Amino acid sequence: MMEELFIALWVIMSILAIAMAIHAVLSRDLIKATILMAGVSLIASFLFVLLRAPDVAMAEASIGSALTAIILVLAIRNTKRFEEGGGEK
Amino acid sequence: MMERYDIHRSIPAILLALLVAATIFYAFVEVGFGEAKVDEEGSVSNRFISNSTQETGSSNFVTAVVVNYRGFDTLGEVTVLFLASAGMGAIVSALPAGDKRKRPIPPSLILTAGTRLVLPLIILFGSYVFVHGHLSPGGGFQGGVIIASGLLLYLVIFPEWKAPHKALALSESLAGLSFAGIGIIGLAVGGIFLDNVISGLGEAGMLVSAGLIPLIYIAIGIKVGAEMTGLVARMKGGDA
Amino acid sequence: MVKRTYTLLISIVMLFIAWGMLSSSLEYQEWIAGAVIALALGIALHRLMPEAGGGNPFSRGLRFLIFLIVLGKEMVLANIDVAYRVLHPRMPLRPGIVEVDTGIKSDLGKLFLANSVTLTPGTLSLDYIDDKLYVHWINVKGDGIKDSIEAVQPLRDLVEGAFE
Amino acid sequence: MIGIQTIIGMAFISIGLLFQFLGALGLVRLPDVYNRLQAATKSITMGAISIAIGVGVIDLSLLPKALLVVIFLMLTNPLSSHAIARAAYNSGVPLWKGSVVDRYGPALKKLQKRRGRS
Repeated sequence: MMEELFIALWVIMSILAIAMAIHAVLSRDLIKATILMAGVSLIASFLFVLLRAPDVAMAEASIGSALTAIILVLAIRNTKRFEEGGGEK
Repeated sequence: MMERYDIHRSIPAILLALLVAATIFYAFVEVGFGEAKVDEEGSVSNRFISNSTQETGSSNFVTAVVVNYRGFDTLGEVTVLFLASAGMGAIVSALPAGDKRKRPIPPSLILTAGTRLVLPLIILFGSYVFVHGHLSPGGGFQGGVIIASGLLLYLVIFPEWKAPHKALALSESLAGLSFAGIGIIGLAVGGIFLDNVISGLGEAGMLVSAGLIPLIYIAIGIKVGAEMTGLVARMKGGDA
Repeated sequence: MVKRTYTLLISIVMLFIAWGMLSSSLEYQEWIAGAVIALALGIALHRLMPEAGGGNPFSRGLRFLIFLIVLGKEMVLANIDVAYRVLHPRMPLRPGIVEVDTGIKSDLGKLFLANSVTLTPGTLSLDYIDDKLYVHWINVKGDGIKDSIEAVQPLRDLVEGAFE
Repeated sequence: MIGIQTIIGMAFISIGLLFQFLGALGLVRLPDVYNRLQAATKSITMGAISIAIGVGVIDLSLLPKALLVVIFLMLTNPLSSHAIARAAYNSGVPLWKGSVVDRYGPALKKLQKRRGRS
């Protein structure tokens, strides 16, 4: 019973992470992409906890979803928010 | 309402991602994550798991591997981090100052007071993580990054704050020096660089145990915290 | 000067208690390490902490405890309120942003008042401008100008007692 | 045999999950950003606190850490929702059309005028 729950949680989280990653790649709004990427990091750290690697999970949570996101946002603030090219927007 | 995707432009990115995913899957399908492989006689991980507590005194054997068995690698990692931070500082400080057109809205009193109240707690948690590196999950890198994220919060809330770059550089250098110094003490006393010369001190599971490992992790924590803070402060610009 | 020393002591004690809760052990080594770190961080960062008011620390602590208990009760009520509003088919809403002259002076008091306003039923603190708190209120009473003090009423006096 | 401790802890966790669900429902149903934030903040803070206490009750050695998590959540969750609401107002997200009164807009305009002059 516990095993199935574990696997179901695992699969749901993985699908969520993949969906967020695809959205981040496709999105034109770079701030949105950054936030989605931070979310992917958060899910990844959760999966690391499930895999019993708490050390890696702590590093992933703080680096992936705090530091990297802020560095990217600072970089975007100094450049442009929307990707160029294409017709619309 | 919905953002319209431009699929054609993203096809190379998607193909690349699929290729990488396929490669990773192909490479790791044999590994079998989550399976216990400790029953194999003579495997390296088996040896680490069964002997590391007696040999190093550290209850967390990830820490034993990172700081003791592979301590020299860790010195290399710290050096790489230092080089990355220094290189980025050099590039960013050579750039012209950004335009100040987009002035952010000043934070409200609730945010500033809350940050001032929460920041010491975050720094305390970071220090807890790196002081307890040999007992519980985490360690110098994680603790340092937690401290850096707390200071980052401060930097976001108080944009006019000038990061004390001199003090950061000083603490970073001192921490790096003490890491190398501990290594040299090991070389002088035990004949091996980073030899854990006082590993017998204290019993495993207590705070004072595992010899030099906590000291090394404290040094790494301070170093990583200072480096990351300096990196983000330079990235933000201002006095870079 | 006296106030600064007081803040320093309070912050050291607070950090030390936080360390004790984090380590949750009774080993004397933990406590010594915690004391050293709390002392160092307190001395380094006490200039940063919002100043606490003066007065008798014990009665203040007692009032803070009462504040916490009432806050817990209000939080449960707030959740029942949210459940009612969300599950009701027509969603009884009468939202608006009102202006409240709270009369609280210290930074710490303002912070705790704003936080507890957010957690009590039907209100969300938006901003402080010129010592007036702006509150988004989900069920405005009257025209929202005369009765606006009611939005912060259950906890304002307790906050004043504990932090002013 | 499940002990009384586990049952109490599980009850706390279930209540927390219920509150979280209601918060998510409110996030979908309510009309504008501010109302949604109201529901989301209260329910999610309470739900997370309840879950933390439940975990602490099931394993008593985790209780002090769980209480620290509770304190931290109560300090930071209202702060973040306040920041989101304020940022939303300042970047021009309108109130719901059924709103009764808005005293913040005029005050903000006055403040900006004063800032612009000084």
